[in-house]
Amino acid sequence: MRRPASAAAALLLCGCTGVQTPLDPAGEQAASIHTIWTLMLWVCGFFYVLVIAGLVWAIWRNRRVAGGAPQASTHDPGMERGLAIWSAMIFVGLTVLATWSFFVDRSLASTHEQNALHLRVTGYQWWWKVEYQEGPHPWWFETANEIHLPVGKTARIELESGDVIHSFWVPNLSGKMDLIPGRHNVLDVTPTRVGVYRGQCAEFCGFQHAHMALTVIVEPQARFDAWRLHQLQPASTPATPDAQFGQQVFQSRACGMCHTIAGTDAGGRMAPNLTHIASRPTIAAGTMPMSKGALAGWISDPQGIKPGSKMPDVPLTTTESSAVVAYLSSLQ
Amino acid sequence: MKTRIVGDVSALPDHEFGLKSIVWWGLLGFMAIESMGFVLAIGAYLYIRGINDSWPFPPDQSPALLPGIVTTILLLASEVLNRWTARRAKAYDERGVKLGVTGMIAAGVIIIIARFFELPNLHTRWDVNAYGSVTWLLMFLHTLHIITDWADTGVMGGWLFTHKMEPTQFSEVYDNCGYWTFVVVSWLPIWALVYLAPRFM
Amino acid sequence: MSSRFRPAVRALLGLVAAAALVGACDRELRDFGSSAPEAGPTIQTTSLTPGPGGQVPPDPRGEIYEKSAAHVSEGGRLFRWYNCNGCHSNGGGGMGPALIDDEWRYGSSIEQIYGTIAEGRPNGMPSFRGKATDEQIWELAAYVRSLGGFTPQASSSRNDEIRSTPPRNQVTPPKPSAEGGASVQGTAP
Amino acid sequence: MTRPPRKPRKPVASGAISDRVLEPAAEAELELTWKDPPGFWGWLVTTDHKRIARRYLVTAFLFFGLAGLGAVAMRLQLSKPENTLLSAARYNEIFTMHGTTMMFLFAVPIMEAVAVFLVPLMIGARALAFPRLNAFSYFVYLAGALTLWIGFILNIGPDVGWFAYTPLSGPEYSPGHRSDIWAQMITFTEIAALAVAVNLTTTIFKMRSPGMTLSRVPLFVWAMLITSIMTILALPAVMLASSLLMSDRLLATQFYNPAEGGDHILYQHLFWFFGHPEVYIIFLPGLAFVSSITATFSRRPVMGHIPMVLSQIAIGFLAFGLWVHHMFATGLPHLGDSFYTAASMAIALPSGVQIFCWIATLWAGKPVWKTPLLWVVGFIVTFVIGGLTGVMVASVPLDLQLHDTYFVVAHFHYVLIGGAVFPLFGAFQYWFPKFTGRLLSETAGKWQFWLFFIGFQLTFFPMHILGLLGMPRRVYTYPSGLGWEPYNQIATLGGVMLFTSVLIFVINVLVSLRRGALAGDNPWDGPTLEWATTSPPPPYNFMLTPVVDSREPLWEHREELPVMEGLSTAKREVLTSSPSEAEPISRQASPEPSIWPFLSAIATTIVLLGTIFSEWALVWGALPLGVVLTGWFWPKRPRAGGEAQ
Repeated sequence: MRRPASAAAALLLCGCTGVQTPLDPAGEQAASIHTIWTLMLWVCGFFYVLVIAGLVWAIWRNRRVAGGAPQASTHDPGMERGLAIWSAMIFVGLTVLATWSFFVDRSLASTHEQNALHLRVTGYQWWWKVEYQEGPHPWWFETANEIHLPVGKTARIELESGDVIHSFWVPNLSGKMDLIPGRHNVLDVTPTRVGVYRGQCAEFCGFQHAHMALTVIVEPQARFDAWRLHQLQPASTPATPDAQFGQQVFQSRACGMCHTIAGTDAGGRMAPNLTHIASRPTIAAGTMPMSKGALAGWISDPQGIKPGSKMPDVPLTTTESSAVVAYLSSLQ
Repeated sequence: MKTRIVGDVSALPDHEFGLKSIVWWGLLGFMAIESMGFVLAIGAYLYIRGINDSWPFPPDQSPALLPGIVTTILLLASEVLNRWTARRAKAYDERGVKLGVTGMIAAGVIIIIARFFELPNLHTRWDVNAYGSVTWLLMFLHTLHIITDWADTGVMGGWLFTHKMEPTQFSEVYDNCGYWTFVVVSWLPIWALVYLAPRFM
Repeated sequence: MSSRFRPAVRALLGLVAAAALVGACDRELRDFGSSAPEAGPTIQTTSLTPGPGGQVPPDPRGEIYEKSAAHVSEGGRLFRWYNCNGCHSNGGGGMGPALIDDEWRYGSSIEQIYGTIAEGRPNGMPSFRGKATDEQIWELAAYVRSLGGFTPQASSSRNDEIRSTPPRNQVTPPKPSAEGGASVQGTAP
Repeated sequence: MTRPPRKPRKPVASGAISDRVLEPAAEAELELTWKDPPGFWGWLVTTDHKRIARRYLVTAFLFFGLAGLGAVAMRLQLSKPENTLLSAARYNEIFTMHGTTMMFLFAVPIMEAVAVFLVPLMIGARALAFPRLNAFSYFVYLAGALTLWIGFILNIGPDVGWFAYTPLSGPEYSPGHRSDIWAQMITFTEIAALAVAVNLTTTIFKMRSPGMTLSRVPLFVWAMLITSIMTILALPAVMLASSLLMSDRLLATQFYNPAEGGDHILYQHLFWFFGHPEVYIIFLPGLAFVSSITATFSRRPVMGHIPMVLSQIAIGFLAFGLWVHHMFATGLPHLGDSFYTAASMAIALPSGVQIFCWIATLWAGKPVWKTPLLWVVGFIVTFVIGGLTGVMVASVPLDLQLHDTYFVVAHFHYVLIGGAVFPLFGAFQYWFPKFTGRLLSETAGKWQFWLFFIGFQLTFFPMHILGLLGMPRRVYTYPSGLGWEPYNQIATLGGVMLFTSVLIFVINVLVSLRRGALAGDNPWDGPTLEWATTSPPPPYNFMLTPVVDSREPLWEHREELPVMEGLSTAKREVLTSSPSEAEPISRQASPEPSIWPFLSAIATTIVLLGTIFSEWALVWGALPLGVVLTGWFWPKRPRAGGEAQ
């Protein structure tokens, strides 16, 4: 029998760990949802086994009788009793599941954390703008495609969209929530375990829906604070001549029209903020891991790597291109 | 398969009215579809009303009441004639049916003209904002029904006067009257929404 | 019974073949990156005085961009991103001239509009050469052409934003007197 | 239950008991009356529900094949990470075409096609209530299908998903006419589906054989009746949603523009108010096939006729109360969501009751393991998994994790393929002799079944795991290193098996059409009236109107069937009866073959295609439409003055 084998494989997976799976919860919300999953798996599995057992029994029982003249419809009290018991079982099963689901749902809705960390995540085709809105305005800062969260503290994430509908989903931490133009959604996330998790857009949003990921880094409070202080700094001034030339190119060519690098003339608001790009784990919304080579590839051929992306092919000479790479990779 | 004859249906009539006629059931089906369309459009209206704070917007431009009231009265008046025609049809009264259908065609023309006085008095356009869009949606749907049923009656009037009347035709006239009643009845909630909701909701 | 289907199959194949003959629809093509030949004839863009200026040679890229709904639509996005609205206000005009009327001080051909965007014009129109990529400028020019009613809109109606001007499909720009030419009326503010 | 049929309202002569049928002359006259003109002209003008249903079946199956090819292409693309077989744009078009075609061009039409063929036969009628409307439906459906696929071939096909959410499908983010083609295809297919639904509803209510009271209506016909009523109530919603989308795109209306007071969620409400009942519209007919097959091959009526009917009605009601479970992640108020959780889970109850009844029938009967019954077992094994995962995704919190992942893809393929396509292949095997007069090969059928069954599980079971490992839907590629590769590879392998299985079916059909064993009237000894006539049935279905006094008329009367005479043989006439007791009421004329339905479909096509490009098409297109509709309804009776036709 293949079926139990597959079921066993599925069960085995529950023990697996991963950076993008609801089966390995690292947040309060994901953990309480995981309890429903476990309950569901057992209850539904039980019913499935019952159905298959009944089917096998029915087939086995009649293995030697086949065909013949049709029987008349019979009134079978045993069958009626069976149907009544079966319906009652389904009813009880559903009631248990619906009640459990209701209470988990309530618990997800009622995180009234007083000193939650405030974030605003805005979805764009095809990247995530992340704004930390803690304390007075000068203490706000912006990054892209990465979220750092202190472990054990609830983060209240406001979700908005800059163009079409996206969906914010970091399965290890919590369920998904849509980002809808003209609407304002809020998702509470309470990470409980230090680690790096991956999230991905979960609502079809156009060509590059597949390449719209983000990284969530859950870290101890102290490290988070240090990261935040660093993010508040403007970009470091380029030290090498190569990087300095890169900065010039960046500002004089098309780059600065869309990208911001705090502390420089580049102030475009339509594309990811690159102030500390070199400190991020990935580029192009999780398309590639951060490295000099990846940056060079991305700058020279964005439409080859992520066709349809809003990043244009900017005609740069090899020197210009490598200077820009040197500059960007100095932006720790 | 062998058969055994147990009865004969040749004595049955070859047409029936209302519930007993197939065409009436078909019309009922299409009316159900159209009612569903109206219900959903009304739902859309209330939904858009619900998510907006003010109604209408811009707030001082409610539709003028008078043209709407005129059309409503005309529609209700036409319904009297319509019911009379239906009764004449059921009585196989050829003269009465011809008179009634002619009257209904004329009534349709008057109502369509009245409707075109309504539209500019809505004081909004479909492309101004969602209020305008959904108001025009309701008006468009209903006007479409008036026009199609009027055209239908027109064609019927055409063959009433050119072709010989047979009993089945009375049944068809009767069914068409039922459809006009639907057009009239469906107007009332739409009228209330388009004209009263901006004032009182 | 299969013979009864034969006419249906034949009719179907016929229809498909007929449709295929209509040919590919340029308008819906979406090529990312380099859809147009990189190097076309260089655009001469030195006319700094109002008026059609010297005849700008037609550029094959212009047509490609103009005909593609995807490029026109991208042009519209860039129009907002680069804050062209700030002066041209959705094409209705403000600090900068209106783009939905039939006044074209520097010519209305796509090559001329390209030149205007790339080089800038006196009295406020900045130069975007270098600031925007070549492709982006072409897309912007294609969008501006569609605003002016020379070519179809990317989609016929509205944007998902507050309606500040009449919807584009409600504005019927007077047909320009001559393609590529311009009726010079009024003076620059 | 051997109550004699009630006497018709008008007294009729109770015929002498005899085994005489019609006089040969009368039979020839009947044949002549209901005959279509020959050749291609006959193909265009026919109003025979069986011919139209057959072409519906072939067309819908063709699109099943095309959408299946799309699925194979997608599976190949996903067989390895960062694959470049398909571009992002092409992949998006293909998954849009796959979903749209499967839902609108295959699933709904093919179920309706089976119903259009069988319902009049099962209730002992000569024709559908509105034969011309039926012809019109087919042509409009065909035009819609061609619009979509020709668009795709010309590279102007839609690429916004089968659900076409705004704003992605709206004027700002979908330049060109791709979304318009999608929206107008909806209008085409929904007009067709609605017309068929009205046709079937009227036929079932008004044209049942004398004595076929509601309590004697076969389960198959019940399911089709409920499906048709659901269609009437659900489909206007999607037509409204897509028409408002078109008008946003074409007329600059602001329905889906939050900046001007509109809302994107309105689109989702309208779409899913249709979209969820749609699922039941697709698989209730599947359940109908299962009931028919189970009864015949278990050699006994389905256990619990009344619980079965009540369950189907309950499903029909509940289906309209749970559309919001597609929108849990949009951030609607939580309390309301919980209601939809309860409603969604509640649907497991009537479904469970039906599963119980089928298994009980197998248990109490003497099952004959012909291929159709294998499909039923495959259906139970597969569909129940889909139902149970349905309970899982009905839970708001769990759905927040599973929504829009491959888990959901697995879920609804288990429901739709398990609940509709398995029974459908069973139905093909079962009714093929009635459709064509010949039997399908059993051997090829069993090969097809096992390949399909194993291929299906291989394709879709791993998708549950993929979803749980965090793989979202509608991605054209995925990075390596997330543990998704092996499951995707298994799924691709299974997809190829599925395709092979369908290929075997096609070959089986083509070969059996020529060389299959001749079937005779009732090859399986089935209980319902469609088996009482020849295979394939004559254009007039039954020489004499059957009279029904039980749910299984052919099992009740194994020697000779009671019938009534008196319908005209000289002109096309059908018998109408009362809606619940099926007492004969009148003999109504049934229309002759006509070209007007075809011309009306052409005129409708002109209007609908015209509106993709200009709103004024609605105005100028009304003219040809008005002309053909007038032609359609213009009477053929004698002129007022003369007697001549």
